[in-house]
Amino acid sequence: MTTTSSAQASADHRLSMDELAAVIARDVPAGSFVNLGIGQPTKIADHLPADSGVVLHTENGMLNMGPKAEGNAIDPDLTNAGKVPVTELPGAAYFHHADSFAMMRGGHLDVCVLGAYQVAFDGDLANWTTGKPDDIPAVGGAMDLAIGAKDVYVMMTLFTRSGEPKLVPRCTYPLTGVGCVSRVYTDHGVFGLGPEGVRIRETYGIDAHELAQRLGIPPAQGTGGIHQQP
Amino acid sequence: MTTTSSAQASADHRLSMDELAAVIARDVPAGSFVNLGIGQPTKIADHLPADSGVVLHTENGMLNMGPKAEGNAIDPDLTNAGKVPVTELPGAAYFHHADSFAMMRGGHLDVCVLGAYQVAFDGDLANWTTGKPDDIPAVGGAMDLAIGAKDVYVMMTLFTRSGEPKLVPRCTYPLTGVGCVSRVYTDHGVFGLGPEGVRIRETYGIDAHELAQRLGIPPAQGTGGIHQQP
Amino acid sequence: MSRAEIVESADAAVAGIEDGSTVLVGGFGLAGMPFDLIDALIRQGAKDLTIVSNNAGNGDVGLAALLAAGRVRKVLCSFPRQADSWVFDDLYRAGKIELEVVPQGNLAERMRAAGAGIGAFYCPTAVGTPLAEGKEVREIDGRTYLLEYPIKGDYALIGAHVADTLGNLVYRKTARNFGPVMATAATTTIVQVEQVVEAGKLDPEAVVTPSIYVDRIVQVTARHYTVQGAR
Amino acid sequence: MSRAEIVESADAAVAGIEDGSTVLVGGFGLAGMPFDLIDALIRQGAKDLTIVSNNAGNGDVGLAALLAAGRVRKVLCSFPRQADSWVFDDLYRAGKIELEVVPQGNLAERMRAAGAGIGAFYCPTAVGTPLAEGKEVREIDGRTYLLEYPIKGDYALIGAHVADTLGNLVYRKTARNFGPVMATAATTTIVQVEQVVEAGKLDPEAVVTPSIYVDRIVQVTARHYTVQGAR
Repeated sequence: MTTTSSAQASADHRLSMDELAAVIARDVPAGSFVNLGIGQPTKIADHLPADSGVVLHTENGMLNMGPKAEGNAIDPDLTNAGKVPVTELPGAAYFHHADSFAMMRGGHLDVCVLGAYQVAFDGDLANWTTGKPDDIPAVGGAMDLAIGAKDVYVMMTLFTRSGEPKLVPRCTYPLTGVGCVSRVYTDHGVFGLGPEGVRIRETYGIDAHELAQRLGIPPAQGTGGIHQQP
Repeated sequence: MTTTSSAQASADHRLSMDELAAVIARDVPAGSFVNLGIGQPTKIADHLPADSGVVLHTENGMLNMGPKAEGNAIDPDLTNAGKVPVTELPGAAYFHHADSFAMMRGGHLDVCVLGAYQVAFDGDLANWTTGKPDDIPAVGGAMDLAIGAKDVYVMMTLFTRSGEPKLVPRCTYPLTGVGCVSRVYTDHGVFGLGPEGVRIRETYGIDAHELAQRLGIPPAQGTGGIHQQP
Repeated sequence: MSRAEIVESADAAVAGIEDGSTVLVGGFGLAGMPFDLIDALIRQGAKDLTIVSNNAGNGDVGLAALLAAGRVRKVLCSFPRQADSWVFDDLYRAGKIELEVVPQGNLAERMRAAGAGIGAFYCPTAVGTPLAEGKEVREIDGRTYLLEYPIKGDYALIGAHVADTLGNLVYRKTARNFGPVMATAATTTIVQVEQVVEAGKLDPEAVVTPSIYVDRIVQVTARHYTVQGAR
Repeated sequence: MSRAEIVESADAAVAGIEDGSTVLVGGFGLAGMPFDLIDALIRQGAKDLTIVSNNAGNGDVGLAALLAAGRVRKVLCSFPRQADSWVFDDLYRAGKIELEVVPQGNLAERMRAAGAGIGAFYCPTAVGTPLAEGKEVREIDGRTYLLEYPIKGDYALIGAHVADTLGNLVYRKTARNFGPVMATAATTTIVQVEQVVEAGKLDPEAVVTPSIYVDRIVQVTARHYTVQGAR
């Protein structure tokens, strides 16, 4: 198994979350409607080109959300889904929660980027609870987002602190959505998920062969078997 | 069988539709939210006292509709459900069709007044089609209104031109709604409908005894048997 | 990508509508009807269309003109028969057009469901009536409901009052009617407006249709008609 | 009758709320939370309440204060656990409060269904997850859905920006969140606003909650807080 020709680029080092945010920002189609999940994915906004025309949605009821508010611009009535004060861009629109989630559930968003505990090779997503007995369950809009965009990307570190892969043959954490993730962006590489399985698109500081092996991606998936059927 | 004591008033003549509209206007609770059906029921608005505080709903997307527009006030973008140009009162609100019918279906209107071909003693309503083969079926909002107000009143002549009663033991025309009418206002009298059956509330130019007989209202319904159980 | 496109003409706006499409057409009677888009659709030539609209045309303009041009196979609407619906009436009586009558609120709610990703819903309207025939019935908490399915459009043609350059829309009075719902329920939403303004000129609190639902916008001079014989 | 009543104090606004009521409480975190109504409800003393709200309280104000006062038996919400949800966390870990977690969009849509007279609806959210347990599953057009039922409130306590004397409401920015939906879903809707204006002063095109949904209004000076530890 060698580096697949489907890998578009690579870096000689594992990416920081900021660098990864820039990679994702590059892949967000110009002019698309995008929801950036709470936490790391919000960083992506900082890397979108000024002329990208990307319109950000926040599920608490707004389109064309602007950057985080600072100083005097802080308005407690204007926050993102993480409850951080944000700003409004020209052409913004406000709507109530039922309308906001109708927009998501109806498949009108182009892209949504979420964090995750685990993603399975078949696109299953686990990102809402560890399922531990002392973990107070809290789902928020995670399940709505998981099924509510044309493309769901995940942004995460590829391995846990103890070195366990988070892109796995089958999720062991409770699921957020079934078969919903189409792409996984990690510090070690980018993966496309689809009916044919996992496809390594880029790698960072590791070669695709080693990466496939560490993750247990079947040879028929991570390699040439895929890009022969474009 | 004699005139029931539940009859609140009576007139010595059969009422005109305009007089009937005034009777209904008197019964519409002050401050209530009301939808007046296309045709005769729209006349009721002319008889509401200026200080009634009644707010009129039109199902094509407006609350606090004003009177019919005349002359320069005609705006093709502002019509009632009968597509007649109307006006807007201070405190009006516009909304789209899904919101307007959610308002109706959700039971938020206090009263709706509809015309009818037939009403059954148990409150069944027939007002949308004669069911004749050459009749192009057209329901509009009739079925939504029939099930969409806390109280559904019917305003109609009590008899057809050929003298057939329109308040009947059982509708022969296709139904608009089941058991939905609570009161029937006619040129010959006003009837309350409920689980106990028909109750004659007022008569106009005919006595209650004769009216009950012409309509075939069972004695246990039209008479004292009812008002003994308030 | 999905950003709304502002086009130069109504003809450009309706380009590519395929034969056999399901087209949601806004308006309640003639209020809010997208006359210029419909005229362009007649010129464009798409046929065998299924039209979803509250009425089936009034007088000889708008939807009535599309029907008269013989492009419509089927109409889903709540109220075809009106004092001035002679075009539809003749086609229907001649057996040249199919009709599915849907209660007005169900028409709106079924399109809302399509736009909101709801698979089906239990609705109390029409229970016990001829329009309940063939529908699944369920009792919930002592009340009877019918199961209603979404109505999705390939295209929506709607009229609005003002658009901004991003595609946000506001409407005018009761001409709002089905526009906002249809915009959510179609794959491609095409809007004619009286005015296009810069993004930032519309009050974000008063936007009725957010830009995400709008695909193509054309600015035209408004034409207004009233329904003949309305009562 | 059903015309909205403008009352003199938050205490008058919450009068009569019974023990055991289901109360819908607006706000997303602290944005849009009706602080004065909640404080009045604490003074009023109703207990054994079921609260439906997006969160389960932040810091020590608003809903958190109601929880701390021991008046809440159960919370239906999407996201109880936050950096500053210490009041709820302690009650929950001590077994002193029940929790039903509902995905945020389902919370909104189930209340919308209650307000819109929909008996139940098929929703794709949460399919295949632990939150699907016990729910009816149906495949429609190749997609899997869960059957979701309405959430109806006895009361809704919401915050809005301006009301007119008829009861029409407008909101401010993302403080709008659940207010408009909750107003439709409760038997009695109680609203605190920053300002009451004469009927006719609000733009009828920009009214978000029409007066029909509003029962009691009180004007109070707005208090604003931000969520601690938001990220």
